Amino acid sequence: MTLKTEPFVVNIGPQHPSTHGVFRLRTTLDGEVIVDVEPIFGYLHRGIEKLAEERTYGGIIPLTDRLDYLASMSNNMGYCMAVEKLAGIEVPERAEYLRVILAELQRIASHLIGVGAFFNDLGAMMTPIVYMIREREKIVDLFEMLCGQRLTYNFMRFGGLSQDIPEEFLPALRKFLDQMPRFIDEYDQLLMDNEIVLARSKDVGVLPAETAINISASGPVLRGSGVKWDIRKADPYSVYDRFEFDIPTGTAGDAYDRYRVKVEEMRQSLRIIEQAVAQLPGGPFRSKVPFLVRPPVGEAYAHIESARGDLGFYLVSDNSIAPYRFHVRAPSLINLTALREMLIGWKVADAIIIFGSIDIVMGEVDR
Amino acid sequence: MNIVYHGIAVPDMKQLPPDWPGGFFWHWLVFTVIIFTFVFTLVMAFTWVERRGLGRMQSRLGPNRAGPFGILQPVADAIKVLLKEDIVPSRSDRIVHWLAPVVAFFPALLIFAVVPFQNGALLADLDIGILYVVAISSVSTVGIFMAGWGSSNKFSLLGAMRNVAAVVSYEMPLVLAVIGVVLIAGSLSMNQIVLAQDIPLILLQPLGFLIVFIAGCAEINRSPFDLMEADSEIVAGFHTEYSGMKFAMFYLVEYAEALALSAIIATLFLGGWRGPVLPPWLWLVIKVFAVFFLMVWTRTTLPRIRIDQLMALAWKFLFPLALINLAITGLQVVAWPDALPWTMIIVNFAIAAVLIVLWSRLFKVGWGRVEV
Amino acid sequence: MKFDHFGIGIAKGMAVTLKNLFRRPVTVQYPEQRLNTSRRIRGNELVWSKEKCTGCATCAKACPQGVINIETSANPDNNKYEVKKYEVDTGYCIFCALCVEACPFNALYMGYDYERARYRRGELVQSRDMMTETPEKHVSGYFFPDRAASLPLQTLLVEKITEEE
Amino acid sequence: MTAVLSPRNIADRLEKEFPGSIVSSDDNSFEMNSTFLVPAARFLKDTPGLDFDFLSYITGIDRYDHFELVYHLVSLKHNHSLTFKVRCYGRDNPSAPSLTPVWRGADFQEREIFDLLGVRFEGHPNLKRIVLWEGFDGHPLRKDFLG
Repeated sequence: MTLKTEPFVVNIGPQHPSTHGVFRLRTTLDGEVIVDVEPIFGYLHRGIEKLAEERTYGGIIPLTDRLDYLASMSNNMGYCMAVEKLAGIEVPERAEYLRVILAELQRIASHLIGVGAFFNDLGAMMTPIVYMIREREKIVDLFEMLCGQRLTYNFMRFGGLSQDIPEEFLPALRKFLDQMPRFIDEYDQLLMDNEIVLARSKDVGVLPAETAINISASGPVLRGSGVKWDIRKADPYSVYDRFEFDIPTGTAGDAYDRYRVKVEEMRQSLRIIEQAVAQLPGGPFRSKVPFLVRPPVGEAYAHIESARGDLGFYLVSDNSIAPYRFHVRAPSLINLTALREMLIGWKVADAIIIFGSIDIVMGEVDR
Repeated sequence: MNIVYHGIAVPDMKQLPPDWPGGFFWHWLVFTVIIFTFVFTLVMAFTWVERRGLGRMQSRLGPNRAGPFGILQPVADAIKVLLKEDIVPSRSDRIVHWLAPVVAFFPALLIFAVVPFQNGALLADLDIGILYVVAISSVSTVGIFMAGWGSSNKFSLLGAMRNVAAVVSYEMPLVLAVIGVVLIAGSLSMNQIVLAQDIPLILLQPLGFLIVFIAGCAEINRSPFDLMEADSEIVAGFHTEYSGMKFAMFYLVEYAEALALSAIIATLFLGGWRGPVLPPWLWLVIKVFAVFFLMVWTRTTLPRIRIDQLMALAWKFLFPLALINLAITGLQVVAWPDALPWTMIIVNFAIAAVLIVLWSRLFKVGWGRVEV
Repeated sequence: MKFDHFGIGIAKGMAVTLKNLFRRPVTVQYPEQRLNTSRRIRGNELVWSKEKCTGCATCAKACPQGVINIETSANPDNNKYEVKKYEVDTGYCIFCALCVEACPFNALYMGYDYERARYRRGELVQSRDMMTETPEKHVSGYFFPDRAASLPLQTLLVEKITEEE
Repeated sequence: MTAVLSPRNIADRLEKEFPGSIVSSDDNSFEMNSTFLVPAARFLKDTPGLDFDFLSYITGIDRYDHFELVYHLVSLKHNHSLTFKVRCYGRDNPSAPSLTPVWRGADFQEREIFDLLGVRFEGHPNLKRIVLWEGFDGHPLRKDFLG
């Protein structure tokens, strides 16, 4: 006898504990199994690309903070690089090193939240995320020391940084660098070999390498699928070509690999920061840039490896004080392209963790 | 007249005064009041212990505002939740929605009728005590399914269906593991099981303890088996649509069930009220808290498992192990009734370890996808 | 045959949580315990120096949100602008401090205070008098390293988890 | 470093392969005739030596008299990149062929351009508004859009 079943539609989101913001998955379920998914975005659409067209180049920096609000420093850096490319602004060496240090700290902070939220989705009763927020707090403290805020840093400027680092920054960073590896080991002890974590996330939500490339995935999602592609190595910007670091990759492209890639990236980021602090030169932290930048007519595209992937800024200038067009290549949005086929066939519980393993930030998806 | 087992003299319960402390109705009244007080106080203590313990394990403090060390937090929570507006979804099945918390609540309370607080001090010394526990504890599921159905919410329904599946599956290994204890103690009566434990039965039945703990956690939906209210997946599961007083009832059920499981495990495996120096009831409370701490600890550490993995754990791991455990226990009781307890302890621990390691071969990853 | 996954990972994880049970908690009991904020804190108010301001309105031009409302009138006696109205709606302000950086005369500072929650939106508008620099008003060291040096050092979680009361 | 391939060379090769496909080319990018977009994209993706397997981004610019679509391609295999542009004319119903069948990464980006600029992508499997709701009037990123 076969049971007659009837699929039913469940809206996961927009208000749901695990949608990392306001996101809606319109799922069709057959019992617990997902038959069809339609991702629905736009609940956090603020029209940043349009707003930017009516602001001065400098006034857009605070807007970029609000794209990927877990990695504001990276966003600042990407945007400033695009404007510097467009207007031909030189960046002093000290500023480049400091930018690298900040971007890598930001990557650690963002991955901590990404991994923590992933385990929250796994149902780990807040424990991993609380531990990880504890360590992120130390990074946020360092950022607060630099720029006075804890989330929307607005710290980088065209041709450098807004201010030089205070003298108490480097000792505090030193302490953090000494402590952090121990804590990463502790997370691994807590989570890496846990049988439930393995059973839940290994071979779940597999994204094959060919599909990952075809959907233009980037960041940990692409590297988790085993593609060794990192903008820091492939297209080195700033002073990344002077540091030694590895690109961690996964093998299977499952949720577990994406988690492992993030943890290994934290270790590599610590390595980069160690080297950057050792090589940190003196000199000016900012070059002379006029109050209102007027880049020549033209266009420029600069991209960086942010915590979520290949974050690009495309600017078109018409020689006025505001950009003619400001486009963000948002890795979070593009990484979601294969969500549907990754989810179909899995159960509701898996859908949540697959979605969590992609690690998106709605501020960037919807802009 | 004493029953002798494993060299332990067990007094025959029939000689104890049957109606302490007086006539039947006095006995009934006193113990009803005691049970209500015990359950409500310990449920409050449990919520406090759970939140503080969880907090401290997560580098936080936990609630610490109401009263010293936040001890009055459960009271404050109770007042808040009782004063809240009761919201009933417009398309719900009102009667079912209203009845569900009541149906879920009373079985949890009824279990305590057979939990002995000290020798002979229990509401009803049933000869079939443990059978009664097993029978009555599953009735809560009906209430939970009523809640899931009656709220007319898809998340609630999913949660309720998960719960029914879990309870039906886990009843099997739970009962089989409990029978091992019954075999050793030679009685189904809770009081007699306690009296039979000159050494706590956890030492003689390590595998049985593990199975009862896991299966019990799954039945009462404690983490890592809290699928029915998996907050990251189905929001709050069956009580998504409940608020105010009715939600408080479910909250109470959750902790009363945890208390009941802790009390049963303490009685069956940890020697119940028995212990030196301290008064017996205090020993019971201490043991109950010890078991509950274990639950809080696993809840802090472990992520949630998936519904099909939950089923697989019950049928592929716990059920065969419980059967084997039962067979071995039966063999031991029949073949070597007078063997030295310490040799039996070592043998039983070794058997448990070997079985668990053998069954770990069944662990595999990446299954569960369905072609659609 | 390799035997793993028999619960060793779970046991390792349990050890970590137990270890954390005996660690000091990291949370701070905010109203009673306070941490020192950054010396460069961009607190949610602006402080304005009446003497230094020339009324050039560079701050208003730099503001990406357009919340700085400045009205000046020319004073023919000393050939200077007189600031008639200086108003910041901190309800719309995003505290990016671009105005502080833009001010060519160092007449604008970020405040050190971060507890300015109000019950009504209207009360968030900072008028000229509320913003004027006074000795009692703490000024953040944002963009002014010499001012920052006089402020207390920031409490860092890296250095100490929590402070004893 | 990701090598930027000379747009002129690529444009010449494309012109040879698909006569009439190139409108103009300069040092930064070349402009393609939109009718040849899909075959040219397949050519760029599948030709050995080019192997543009990664569509980095697509964006649209409102130039008043036409919409300019910018495509940025990267080859992960050879680590080189290429930018090209396509114009689509008309303000009422501008359209361009969809590249989603070639690179699925174009899916959400084309939907976004359709949503915000109103360029219709022919052949897109699911061309719906992505960030704004169905029935929203107008396309906000157009220069003449008044909120």
